[in-house]
Amino acid sequence: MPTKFSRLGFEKRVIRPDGFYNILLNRKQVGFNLDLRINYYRGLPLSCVQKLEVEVDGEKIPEHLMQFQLREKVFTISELPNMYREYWGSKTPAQLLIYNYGLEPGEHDVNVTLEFKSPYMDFGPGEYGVIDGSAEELLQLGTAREL
Amino acid sequence: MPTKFSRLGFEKRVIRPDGFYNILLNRKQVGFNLDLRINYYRGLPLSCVQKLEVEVDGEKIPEHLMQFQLREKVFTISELPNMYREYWGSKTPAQLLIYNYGLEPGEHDVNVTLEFKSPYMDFGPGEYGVIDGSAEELLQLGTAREL
Amino acid sequence: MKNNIDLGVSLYGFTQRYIEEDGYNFREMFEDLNKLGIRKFELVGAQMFQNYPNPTDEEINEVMELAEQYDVEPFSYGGYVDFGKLPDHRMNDDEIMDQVTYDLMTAHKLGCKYIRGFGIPNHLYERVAQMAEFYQVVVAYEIHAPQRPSDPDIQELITIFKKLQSPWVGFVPDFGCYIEKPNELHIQRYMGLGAKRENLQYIIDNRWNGFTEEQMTQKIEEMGGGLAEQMAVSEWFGFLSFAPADIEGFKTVLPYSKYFHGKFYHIGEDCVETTIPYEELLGLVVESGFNGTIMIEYEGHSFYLNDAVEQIGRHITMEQRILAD
Amino acid sequence: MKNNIDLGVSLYGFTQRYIEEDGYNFREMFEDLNKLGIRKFELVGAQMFQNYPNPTDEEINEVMELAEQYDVEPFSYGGYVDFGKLPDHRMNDDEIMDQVTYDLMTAHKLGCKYIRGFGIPNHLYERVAQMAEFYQVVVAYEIHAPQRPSDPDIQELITIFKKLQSPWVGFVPDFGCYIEKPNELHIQRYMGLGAKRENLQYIIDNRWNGFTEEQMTQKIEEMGGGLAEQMAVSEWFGFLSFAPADIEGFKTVLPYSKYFHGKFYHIGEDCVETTIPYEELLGLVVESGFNGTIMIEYEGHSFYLNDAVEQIGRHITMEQRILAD
Ligand SMILES: [Mn+2]
Ligand SMILES: [Mn+2]
Repeated sequence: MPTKFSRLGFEKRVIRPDGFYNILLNRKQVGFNLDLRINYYRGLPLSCVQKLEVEVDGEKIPEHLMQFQLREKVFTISELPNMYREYWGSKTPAQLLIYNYGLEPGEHDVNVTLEFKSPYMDFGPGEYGVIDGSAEELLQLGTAREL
Repeated sequence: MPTKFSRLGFEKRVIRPDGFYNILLNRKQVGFNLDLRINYYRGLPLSCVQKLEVEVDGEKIPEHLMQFQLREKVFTISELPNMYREYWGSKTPAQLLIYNYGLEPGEHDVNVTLEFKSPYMDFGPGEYGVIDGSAEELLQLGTAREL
Repeated sequence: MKNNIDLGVSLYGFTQRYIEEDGYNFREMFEDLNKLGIRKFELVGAQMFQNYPNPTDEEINEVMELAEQYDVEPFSYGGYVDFGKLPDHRMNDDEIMDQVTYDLMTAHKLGCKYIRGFGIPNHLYERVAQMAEFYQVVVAYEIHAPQRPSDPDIQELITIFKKLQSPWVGFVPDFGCYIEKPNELHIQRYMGLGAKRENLQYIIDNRWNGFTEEQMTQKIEEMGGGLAEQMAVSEWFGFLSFAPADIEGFKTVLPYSKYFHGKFYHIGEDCVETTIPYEELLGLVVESGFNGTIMIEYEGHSFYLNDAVEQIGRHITMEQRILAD
Repeated sequence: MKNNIDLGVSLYGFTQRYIEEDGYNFREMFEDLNKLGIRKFELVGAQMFQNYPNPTDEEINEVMELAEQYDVEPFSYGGYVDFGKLPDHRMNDDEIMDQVTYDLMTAHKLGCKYIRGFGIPNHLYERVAQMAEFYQVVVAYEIHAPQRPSDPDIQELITIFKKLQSPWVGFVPDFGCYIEKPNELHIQRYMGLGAKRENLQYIIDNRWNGFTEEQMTQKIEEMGGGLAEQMAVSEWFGFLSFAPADIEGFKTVLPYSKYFHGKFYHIGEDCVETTIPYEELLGLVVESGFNGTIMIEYEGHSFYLNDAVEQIGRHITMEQRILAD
């Protein structure tokens, strides 16, 4: 049997400094943005996201402060399991918008827990392979941008 | 209390001759296309479609022969109730692709039963207003097109 | 005008041509605004964006570019919470907040200063106020028929607004709440369906004389009324209700009113509105010290007469006359 | 070559650069095909379309325009049935048919003559054959490791194909089924993780001497093996399994084979494949009278050596040498 958990070697893509910056609305800082990419060889239906959590400098972000944006649609984290007709492509960054009034300038320890089910690897009824797409990086906060 | 069923006066938009033609694949006739529009003052989440049936010349089309296309995504009829993040805009025709090897040239009696729930008119738990978007027309079959 | 009140037009008033004609779009509506001499407009997202609640950048850009070209201004955004769209449950608080945020995002992109709120429960206005402040867009609860400002839930909202002291939430009173009698066109429509004028007049005269909907239906049957009269009863006791205007209630919501929906169904050549007490209502608005916009909302497309520009023009004449006094 | 067999390259072989580099896209892959002197390619939709299973017209057009510009040809489309993507149940037959139809639509738009089928149960091939005929695209079941052609479900499919007599369904045998021993790079990877070569060699030599996975894990622990050896056992008894090639099985699927996946992981400078019996397999393909394409599928990106063009080049040299004999 293949192992049920798999993890590919593209974890450097998951979070990057060029997708990490404070967001402004009418020049007021309201939160920060974190781009997310998939650590896998292919894209996945958005419904495959089973777990998505973010810690910054050891502090967990409450789920209700997060919006998940894929192209021009915005989702709550909890509705992602229903989104089987939205596709998170292998080259498409998703944006996590986090309304926490933003982060201090400088370097931050960003820790993303991101787990997907593999939609075609079955290990019995309702049991699918799990892809670990987590990543942790020390990232320099970029220049703030208007949302 | 407002009446639970409503029907607006735009039923001439629902089916039109310019959206009714046989479809070809590699020049072989495989079915026909029927454009559908909403008879309402606004668009609706696709999940509001509660009933969609088509009869041509008195004969009902089996559901498994139909595909529902909205912009560049294609759906089965039975999955429409889950598609709450797809929006059927007030000016956007949807395409019904019907793989029945096509229709004879000439005029056909096309009868579409199309019922939506109104996503913001509630009449108690789980009960919503119903919009009757049905239409029946004698339509001239247009020139066949490659899919 | 002696005051700081101006007029806008909701594109919703152009519903008939917008829905019926493939070629009647933002450009044509803005041309109509130009004809009417109106700059500010309201846009109902669920009606005019083909990708609601998250319109594409392309859709937003089209509006912005044409608005600039025709020198018109997105003033308010007609929002919705489609709380019944989920397959398995009514939206919970977080899901509703999410919808509100989508509308705030869109209003922000359009440069609208106001959202016409719909479907947001009272207890969420505290969270709404915070999100509205983030986006710097006011979310205004629409008081719409058959609601009346004296209703307990509206009065409760006043208490909430008092407590919140936030400039980012408030009301948009719709003048359709103050319809005092049915429009002549409605009467004629029922007559066209076979109703007798005297029966209809009886319903009108006795609408508030203690009849329930069931009692009135029975009474009108006894008087020889048929299906057409029954429809009239159903609609006039329902979403086309009318009543002596709730003027005292109106006064209580004025301090929290951000803008107004100048709703109307039909107006004659003489430019006199016969069903809604516009003189009295606008007088109170001016008296309250309101500086802002009456967003004219023509709803006569329900008669399919294709007369929006003419009708809105007459209504503008009327409002300007009243406000100039 | 003396026969009518030609070579294509699956873009899947370029996975590492495609995933790691923002700027490595269809243009760059087609440039690499040009360098390799290859025209026909396979495209895995779930990997390279950002809107799968319904890629946008823009995505399709980009491939078509670049393919014309670089004179390369979409030959086969790598399909999937993501049967586990629904929130509440595994896809039923109708839902699976729908996915197959999406891939047929896309393959048709790309002008591909073949689909690599995946996840389609045997009993649906009759319906698949009809839809495939509509779209005039062949749907070929991929026989992929750890499956072997002698497996009962593959043999059942042969019976079904015999009965259907349809030219629109068949097989695409993947040569990865015939790996007879692990690649030296795999061995080195486990050694890098701390495994001893003699322990790994023991597992290899005794893989088919009656050990279950559990027994081998225990045995290797007794020999002093640690986590690295355990991983090797898990993978070599799993999706990196190897075994004496199922040549007899391979013969039975040849009459229904539409094209082949020329899978490989690594090939040395001498251009000799040491783990898969290509000479024997290609000999049988030629003998069967096959006229068509071997679609080369490099999978060595799993070693992250960024050497796809070099590796595929060596493999082409090998195949050409064998097929020229
Ligand atoms: Mn209104
Ligand atoms: Mn393969």
